Amino acid sequence: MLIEVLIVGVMVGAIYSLVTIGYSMVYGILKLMNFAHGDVYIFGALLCYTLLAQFHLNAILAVVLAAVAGGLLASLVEFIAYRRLRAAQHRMISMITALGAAYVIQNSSELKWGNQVQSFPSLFPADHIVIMGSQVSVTHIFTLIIAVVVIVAFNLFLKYHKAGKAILCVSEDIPTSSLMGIPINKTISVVYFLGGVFGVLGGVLYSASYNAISISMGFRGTIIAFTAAVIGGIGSMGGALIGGMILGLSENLISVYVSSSYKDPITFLILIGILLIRPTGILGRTEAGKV
Amino acid sequence: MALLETRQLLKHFGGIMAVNDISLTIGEGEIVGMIGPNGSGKSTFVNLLTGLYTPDKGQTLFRGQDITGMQTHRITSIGISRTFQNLRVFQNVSVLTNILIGRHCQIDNPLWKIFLRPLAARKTEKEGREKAINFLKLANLADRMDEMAKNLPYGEQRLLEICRALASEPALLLLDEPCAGMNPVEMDTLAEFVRKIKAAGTTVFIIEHNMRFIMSVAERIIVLNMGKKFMEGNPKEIQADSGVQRIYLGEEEENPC
Amino acid sequence: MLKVDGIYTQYGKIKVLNNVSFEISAGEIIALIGANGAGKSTFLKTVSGLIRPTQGRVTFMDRDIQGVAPEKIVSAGIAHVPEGRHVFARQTVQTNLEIGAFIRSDAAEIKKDIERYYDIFPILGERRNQPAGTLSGGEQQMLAIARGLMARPRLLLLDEPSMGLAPFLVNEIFRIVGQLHEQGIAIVLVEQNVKKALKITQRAYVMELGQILYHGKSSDLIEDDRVRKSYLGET
Amino acid sequence: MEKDAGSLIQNNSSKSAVVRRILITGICAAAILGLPLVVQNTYYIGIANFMIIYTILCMGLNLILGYTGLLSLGHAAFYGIGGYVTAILMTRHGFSFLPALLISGILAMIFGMILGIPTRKVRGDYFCLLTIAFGEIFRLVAQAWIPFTGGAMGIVAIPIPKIFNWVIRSEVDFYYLGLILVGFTWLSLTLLIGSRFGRAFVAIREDDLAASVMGINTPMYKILAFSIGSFYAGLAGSYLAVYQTTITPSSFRLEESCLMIIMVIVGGMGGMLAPISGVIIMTLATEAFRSLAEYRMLIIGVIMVVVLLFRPQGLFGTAAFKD
Repeated sequence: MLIEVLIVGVMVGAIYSLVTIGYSMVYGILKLMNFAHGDVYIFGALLCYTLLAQFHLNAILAVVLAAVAGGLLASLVEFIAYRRLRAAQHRMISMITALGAAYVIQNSSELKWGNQVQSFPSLFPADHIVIMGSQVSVTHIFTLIIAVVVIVAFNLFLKYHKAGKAILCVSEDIPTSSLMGIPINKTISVVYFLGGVFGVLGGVLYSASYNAISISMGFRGTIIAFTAAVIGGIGSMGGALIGGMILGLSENLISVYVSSSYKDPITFLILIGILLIRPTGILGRTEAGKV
Repeated sequence: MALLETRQLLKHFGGIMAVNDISLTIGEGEIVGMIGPNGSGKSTFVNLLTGLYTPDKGQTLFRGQDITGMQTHRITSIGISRTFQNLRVFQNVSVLTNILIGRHCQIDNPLWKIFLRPLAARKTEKEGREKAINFLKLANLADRMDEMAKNLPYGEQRLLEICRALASEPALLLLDEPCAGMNPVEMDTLAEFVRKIKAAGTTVFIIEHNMRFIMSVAERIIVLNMGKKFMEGNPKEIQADSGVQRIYLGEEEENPC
Repeated sequence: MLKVDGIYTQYGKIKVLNNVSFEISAGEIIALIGANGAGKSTFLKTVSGLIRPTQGRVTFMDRDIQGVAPEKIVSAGIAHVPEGRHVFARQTVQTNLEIGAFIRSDAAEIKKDIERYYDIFPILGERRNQPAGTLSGGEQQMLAIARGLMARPRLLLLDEPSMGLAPFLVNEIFRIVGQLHEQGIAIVLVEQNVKKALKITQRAYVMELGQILYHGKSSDLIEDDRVRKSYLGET
Repeated sequence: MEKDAGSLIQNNSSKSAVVRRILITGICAAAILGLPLVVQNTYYIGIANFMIIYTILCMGLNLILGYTGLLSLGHAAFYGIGGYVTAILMTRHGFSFLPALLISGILAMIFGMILGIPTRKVRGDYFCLLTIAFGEIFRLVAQAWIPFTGGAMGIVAIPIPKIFNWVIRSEVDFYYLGLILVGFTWLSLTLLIGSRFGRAFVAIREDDLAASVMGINTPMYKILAFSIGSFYAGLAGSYLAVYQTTITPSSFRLEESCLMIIMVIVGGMGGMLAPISGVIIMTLATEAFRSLAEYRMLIIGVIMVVVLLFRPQGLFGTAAFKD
């Protein structure tokens, strides 16, 4: 029992990490709470659902198409709702436009797909294997592997590719990055795009492993990304991983051993606790203000 | 007794000693200036005095009372008021309201009184308002009191900020680079205003980059360099000192160490 | 090479630059001096595109560049080493240098350049895999200069390279600046160490309250009492 | 049109202006009081009653957001606390309406005080996140704690309120009850805003640091603004409970908090009466699209983005956000 819970927890944690990475990156660069993140991810996942269930597309093709669409939507949101506000405006304004954007996406998705829970087709064979005496579904194993591979690949990209390095530099210091010749607006669009892609991947994996999808998962996705990012230290890649894992594991343990209806309130409580006790997160750095 | 005294004040950020062992006194009724190149610790020093930073070591005494580590709003309420290097006037309220906010500690209206004795509270407000207008008259801003602060020209906003600090009726006024961004004409107005403040009995402590201004206004000047007190003296002595020239103009000779 | 013609710049309501004109030819080294708050850094930022001037023209190699985005100005050949160094503290020394060459795509040459700067600044070579934030102030300054040079600029804008450094490092930095000049890069040097700056430059502009007060040969200005006055006030 | 907190105690306007002002106020007051005499259709009175609820909510939120500059996305939770407290007190403990109303307000205020404490430590955007988390916890707990809150079905059959001999039963009765609450809210807030407290709030919004240098104990004042604003939300919730006779968690979703925020912003932050215009505009806008109920959040979302992009100071307000 425990082994199974832990494996599912790690899998959910890996998905959460994937969703958090994009969120955290955006925050790292623009210091903007991107409320639309979860709605982009659920939009992509629903799109993938339609492609699979209605058009019977090849699974890989459907996932790629949905991820690209989610990425484009994310960069579109940035272009319309945030870019104008970036220069010398109060952070709160972009927070509210972000919320507005979230509602627009959520509501439009709802008009298309309704607010019912729909059954998401399986992407992997419904087999089980036995690990240390527990039955573990192959779906969970595959999901975990995919999430880990994507995360590792992205980290390698950031570390070794020129464009990845540029993203890291922009997230540290925008004006100086522009002095290096890095095109700032383009980089930010790319970051949003990648955030959307990873979000959709996470959404698809999550829906596929539970065989269910509904619009209400969008807002939850945003909150999960927030919380995981804050736990690990917002803006930090390693932090996104740790935060996602902590959240995925604790959520599954709570559902199994306490009650699934308290799993979300407890997630929020963790968020409040972290914000009060260590607002910079576990791996976060404190930013020194100057008077 | 000195009005303000610091004893071996020390503050570091990471490995950088921003303020390193500064002891000084400011006497009642003086105009004291503080100069030093960029990064010499002047602003940090003022922030230590007003409680925005807490010193790592040392003490600040105000009228003999230890105020080290006291919260900013408490320090203001016992009589130290300040302005900021980068103008911090409340932009979206009227000029008069700026002054009234400055008089926050002087208007004695507790919360219960506002709800339970509204008329009495209103009377206190009115008196506060009249006093506030008097402060504006000091800086010739009284006829613009209903204007939004952001609509004033830059130089007047700087005067308004000083007025606002004065409105709390401080014993000691700290001006952090009051000339920044001003043109020569505005500086002359400012110099005159500072002398007026002193004549009215307020002690003034000024941090400033602009030498012409500080030399013409301050009676005594303290020079900081790399977080330490380098020297202190009257403007003539400071200008003539070869050490100060070296700080500002650099070394001519190659110095192996 | 660079010609600045009557620019005005302001931050909100504060007028920082007031009709500033300036000129530098290829290979020249010029000091820009003046008391704090005179507008020197703002001037450099206006040239490198971080701030837009409200009026006036900036031409570089016969091309108008006022109001052009900073990333394009780098490609045109101007590198700006900002005041306070601004190295990317979380990235390694190596990455900082690679990012300095962002506009270039000649991988082999970039590698060579990096090695060259490791030769010039051996301490950077030793620490190539350390995050730049762990370097000392002087090392960060060297890194910032090397990073600026990685773009192979024709004009280098150096803002207060000696600030906050110990005296022996100041000498080191000045020696390096001199070397760069000998390699044919045009340099605008903003410096608080006036005497040293005047020693290694050919010409100098003196700023006060957002204006150029006068300019002339550096060797003449060293003895000029006006310079002393603008720093220490009138006696 | 440019007004600020200080000018509320205006006394040097000319005689004729004062007369005109009294006249306009009188006409408005008469129109509002006489509305039920002219409009007989209870459906419209019902809409007016919801406007009244949002007016109380938004006036309280305006103190928090417009005057003090704290972005709270948990206002619906305080509204809900008021609703549940009244529902529980009246259905299970035999309280009459007035004490239940008062206790609802006070409990909401106490929760506001507790949630306000972190404002001293936490940055603006994190604080916003805290309020979201608080609001969601409130709603989820209300949904999950069935024995106490009735779960998703909520609490039903809340008794008809009575104030002394006045039985409040019809839409029109509730209309006047609402007006009394709005009047109380407006009067008490006007007194507060016109005082040094109101100025302290504005100072914090404009520049936290400069405010503390003016001798303002900024953390304490933020908690004060937050808890007082929540008090009014508690009153509004209490009113909602007796008006609807049922209370369910779905009335207190994050969307409600967003709607209140957008009402305050559309109206223009930082003016006493400005939120009312936001309430009217937003209620009418969503009411006009009632047949397209599923578009409601879409419309609200679009308005949020458009207003903030093009007129962040609101349609009628002056207090723009400041960093």
